[in-house]
Amino acid sequence: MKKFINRPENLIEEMLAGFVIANANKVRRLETERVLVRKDAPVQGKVGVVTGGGSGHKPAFIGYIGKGLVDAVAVGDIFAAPPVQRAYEAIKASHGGRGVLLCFGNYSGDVMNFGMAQELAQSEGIEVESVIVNDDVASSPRDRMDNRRGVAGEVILWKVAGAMAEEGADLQKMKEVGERAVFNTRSMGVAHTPCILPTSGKPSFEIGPDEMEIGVGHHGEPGIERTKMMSADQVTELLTLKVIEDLPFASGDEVTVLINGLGSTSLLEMYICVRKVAEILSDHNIKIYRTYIGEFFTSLEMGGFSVTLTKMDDELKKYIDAPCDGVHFVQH
Amino acid sequence: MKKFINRPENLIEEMLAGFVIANANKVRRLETERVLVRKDAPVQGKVGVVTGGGSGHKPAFIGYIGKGLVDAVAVGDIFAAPPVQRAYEAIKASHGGRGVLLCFGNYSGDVMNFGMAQELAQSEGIEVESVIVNDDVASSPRDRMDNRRGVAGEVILWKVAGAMAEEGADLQKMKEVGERAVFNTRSMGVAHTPCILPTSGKPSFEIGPDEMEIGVGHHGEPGIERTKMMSADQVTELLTLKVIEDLPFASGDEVTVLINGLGSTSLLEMYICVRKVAEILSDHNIKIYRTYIGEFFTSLEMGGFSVTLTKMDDELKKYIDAPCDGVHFVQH
Amino acid sequence: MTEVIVLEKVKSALNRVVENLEKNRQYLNDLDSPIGDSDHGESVCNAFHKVKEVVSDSSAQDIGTLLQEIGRSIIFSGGAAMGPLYGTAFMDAGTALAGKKDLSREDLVKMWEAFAKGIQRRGKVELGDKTMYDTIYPSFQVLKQAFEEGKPLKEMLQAAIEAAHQGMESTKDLVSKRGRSSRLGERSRGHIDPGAASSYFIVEAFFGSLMED
Amino acid sequence: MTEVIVLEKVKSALNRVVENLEKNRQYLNDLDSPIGDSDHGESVCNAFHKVKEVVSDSSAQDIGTLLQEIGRSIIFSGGAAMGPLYGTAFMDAGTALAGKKDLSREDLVKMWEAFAKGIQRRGKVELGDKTMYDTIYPSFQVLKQAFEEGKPLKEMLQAAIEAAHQGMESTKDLVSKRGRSSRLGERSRGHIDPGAASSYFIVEAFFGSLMED
Ligand SMILES: Nc1ncnc2c1ncn2[C@@H]1O[C@H](COP(=O)(O)OP(=O)(O)O)[C@@H](O)[C@H]1O
Ligand SMILES: Nc1ncnc2c1ncn2[C@@H]1O[C@H](COP(=O)(O)OP(=O)(O)O)[C@@H](O)[C@H]1O
Ligand SMILES: [Mg+2]
Ligand SMILES: [Mg+2]
Ligand SMILES: [Mg+2]
Ligand SMILES: [Mg+2]
Repeated sequence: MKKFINRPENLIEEMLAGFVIANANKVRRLETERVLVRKDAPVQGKVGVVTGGGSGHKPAFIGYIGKGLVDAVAVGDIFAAPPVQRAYEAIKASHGGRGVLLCFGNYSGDVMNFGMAQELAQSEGIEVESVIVNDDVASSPRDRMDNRRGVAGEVILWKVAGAMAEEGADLQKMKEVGERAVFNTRSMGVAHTPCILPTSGKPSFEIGPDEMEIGVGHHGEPGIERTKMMSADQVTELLTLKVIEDLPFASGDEVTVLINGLGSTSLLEMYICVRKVAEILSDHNIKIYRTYIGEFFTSLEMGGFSVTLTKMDDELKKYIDAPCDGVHFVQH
Repeated sequence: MKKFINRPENLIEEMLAGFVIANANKVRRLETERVLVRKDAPVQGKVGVVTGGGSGHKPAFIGYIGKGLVDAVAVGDIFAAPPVQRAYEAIKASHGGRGVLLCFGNYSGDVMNFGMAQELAQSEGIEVESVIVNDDVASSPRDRMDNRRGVAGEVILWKVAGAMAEEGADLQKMKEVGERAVFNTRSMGVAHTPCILPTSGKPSFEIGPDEMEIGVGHHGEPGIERTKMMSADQVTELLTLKVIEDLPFASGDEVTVLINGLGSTSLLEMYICVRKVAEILSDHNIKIYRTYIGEFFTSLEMGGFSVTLTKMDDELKKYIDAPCDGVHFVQH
Repeated sequence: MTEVIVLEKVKSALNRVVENLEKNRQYLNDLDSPIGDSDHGESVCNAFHKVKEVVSDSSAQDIGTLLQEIGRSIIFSGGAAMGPLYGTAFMDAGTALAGKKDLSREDLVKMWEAFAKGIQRRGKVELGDKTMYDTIYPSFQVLKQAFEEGKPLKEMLQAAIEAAHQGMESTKDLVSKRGRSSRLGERSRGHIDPGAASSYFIVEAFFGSLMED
Repeated sequence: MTEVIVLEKVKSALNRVVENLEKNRQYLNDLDSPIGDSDHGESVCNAFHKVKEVVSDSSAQDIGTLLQEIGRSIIFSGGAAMGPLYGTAFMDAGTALAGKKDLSREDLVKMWEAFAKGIQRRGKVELGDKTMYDTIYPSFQVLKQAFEEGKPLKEMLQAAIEAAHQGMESTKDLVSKRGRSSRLGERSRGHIDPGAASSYFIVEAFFGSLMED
């Protein structure tokens, strides 16, 4: 296994130690639990925004801690949802008197752990709501949307919820707009190379030298179909059309485009692909409002990328455009 | 070759098309040449900052276009310095009446092409100076520093020069401080996995399944030594000590640390490594002023990273701290 | 063999569970690769590693309290999907045995019923969903049946282990309805569910240990 | 074979150069891999692809002007290290032949001297530095010597091609002093320099074509 690590069992702790040192101006770690928070958390008079999940998705989740984004992150082991206690401490640490919004992906581990933490915090009188992200159109048919995985669309929710909280919105309003942001967001990914699990040294999935997995999850979960490698334009068209027809996005819509690298796919390739996304959107008379492109939610060093579209409205535009100052996500 | 591209010969043009679409709020392309500029270039009354080089290093070079950073980039083919005409057009397009500073890496191709472009522009009455980056300590001994490669340290120069230009500094002052920033900056990298050249489908270098190359250049040039894979702490110590002893950085110094991923090394690994960098610096009584960590200057999807240290002084601190709004480098 | 199980016996059975999972760590990761995210072995082993500590540090005087402590440990610091599931199962099993210093054959059935129902309630899962429940629930049914037929403890346990094994094997042909693999539809068929496998290793070691004289 | 080279002959020789480089594109990339950045074949082929266009579009009436146009094309739109080097070489060769509508044996020597000196002046390079100059300069020396010895054109060209080949081969044992490979020290030994190789393919095709009747 070609990785720069020390002992696998110390992986997360060493990574967090480095993270806190490198970003001491923006984050701190709770003393009692593996929870990272905004340096000035809890910010009084603001709704707290909490997220978390398994590790291995950097810059997600902890790279989104910061002003206008996330207040606290419960950090799990590699690809393992954080346990209840940790999620609960994240809630407490971000509660500045106006409640807490949990924003996380739709995985049974996260749903159960965050769900139990939410109940616990509520039983102590903290107002807590959840918005669960399920943007991966490849992970279930449209009529079973509640079973879909959350993928890069989580970034859109953090951006919107973080901006709303910063502006002083209340919890119920944040839940409402957050859920709309999620509903308006659809994604689909592709991968041709697995990541290597640092704990076991094994690949997250097996794949042939000329194959790719369409609709892959960002833990390497199988998607819809195993195919031969295609050209950038072919793959992009396949993903983009599936995403468009899902909401469906329609003529006259304005969208935010997020092209997310899964780990080792170069920005050069992603720019080739975003060119095709733009072409297809233009053919559908869908207007691009804003484009994000880069590594926002990876699967260690997996090779592949995903396409996310969010249908914008005036409210969402305002929050997408708001400045933010996260560790790995900064916007003027 | 597992890459999302179309025809290799259209690679750069398609990538640039995507880049301009995705970042239309910040950049535009010159009509006549393969040069990308800040949308509002030339900014009158400000020194122009120009860079460029071969493609395949994204976010470098074009990702650094923006306020407080670079005004124009001459875009070369994969790993090939841009030709004279292109460099010359970049100079002209960024000249807002107060001259132009060329900031590029120390490679004979870049030196010759930018050098001839500089002469050409000067012959037309434009004031042009160059600062050439040679931060890679592995690429020549200390007494042949003028033969060293420029690597991730270029980012530091762009940040400093860009901030100075924005502030209204004059060309001579920018050259002086820029050269100091370069002199104060030392880097060294390591790689365990080559990138695949999209033109030929071949790896940039051959390497065994348990080997790594110490001191690698960011086009896959051999470094100092081929060794067996080491632990994160061992590699980091090796790189950091070589960098420290080169300037040398000394007790009481304050440094900016830049940990640069070369393409497919995960942020998780880099955070493990930065933890060790901090430990070593602390042992040497060297204080960390600021840390940058991420992919700043890649070699397509090469696996590896580099450590860069810049010795700070009050002036450099001011310019490192200044806000900037580049395409892929934003700071509040 | 006596027909009554004492606290110490439960403790050593729990330690055997931890060892058995540890032994199968990589196998569980591997099962979780084609239809999941390759972490199941890591997650159960990390959580049950702490179980070992609870067992050795616990001052619990009765089996119910001990199992509750274990459940709390897994819930609060286990993580992943398996954390809330196994945690709730142990917690509910402990609650069903409140105050018990030793277990009769009947207590054992009660315990395992609560364990199975804990998974069901936390996971909102049914038989045939291709989860750990497909291992646990049949093992409870068989345990109960053997008890009702008046079988001795050893035979009850042996039958439950066999049922758990069959239950685990049964997941291979199922299409998943719960958890991460539920998104794969037909593609989930042909693979044993990792949770069903870890559950089998739990049953195998726990009941196997209780069987020993 | 006539001892005078006309414009059309130069044009077809230049086209042959382009073809020869094209044929060796991947080989040149491969040579540039162990001691460079793997792009040399791409860079020379892209630049010389445009040379072909210049040759076919040029309205130049003399060889000097044609070579200057080619030099300008390579300098201004070639890029990489090879662009300024080959560009300057062609430019200087053209300048040395200003106004010439055909080339005598002596003109050929002048042309090649200017070509070699163009590389030297642009690259600040010396013999033995392990660069293209190690191919070009010996080929010039031998060409000149053959001229001074009164050898016929064909023999001059043949000798120059052989010298270029030897020059290219000589770079294998050298330690690089210029360009990207100069950072490798002893590790640069054992590999033919990619620029020395592309220069050989230029000489081979250019002089080889001029030799044909
Ligand atoms: N809702 C559920 N009910 C019962 N068991 C479930 C449920 N969701 C998941 N599981 C079980 O959990 C196992 C996966 O556990 P684990 O790998 O820890 O979680 P994750 O899928 O979050 O990585 C599955 O194999 C399945 O047996
Ligand atoms: N200063 C120099 N003088 C002469 N030749 C040089 C010089 N620098 C580089 N070269 C030649 O250029 C070749 C490399 O060309 P190329 O691959 O286009 O450039 P780069 O190294 O920028 O990728 C080398 O093999 C060498 O022959
Ligand atoms: Mg998991
Ligand atoms: Mg090059
Ligand atoms: Mg799992
Ligand atoms: Mg080269």
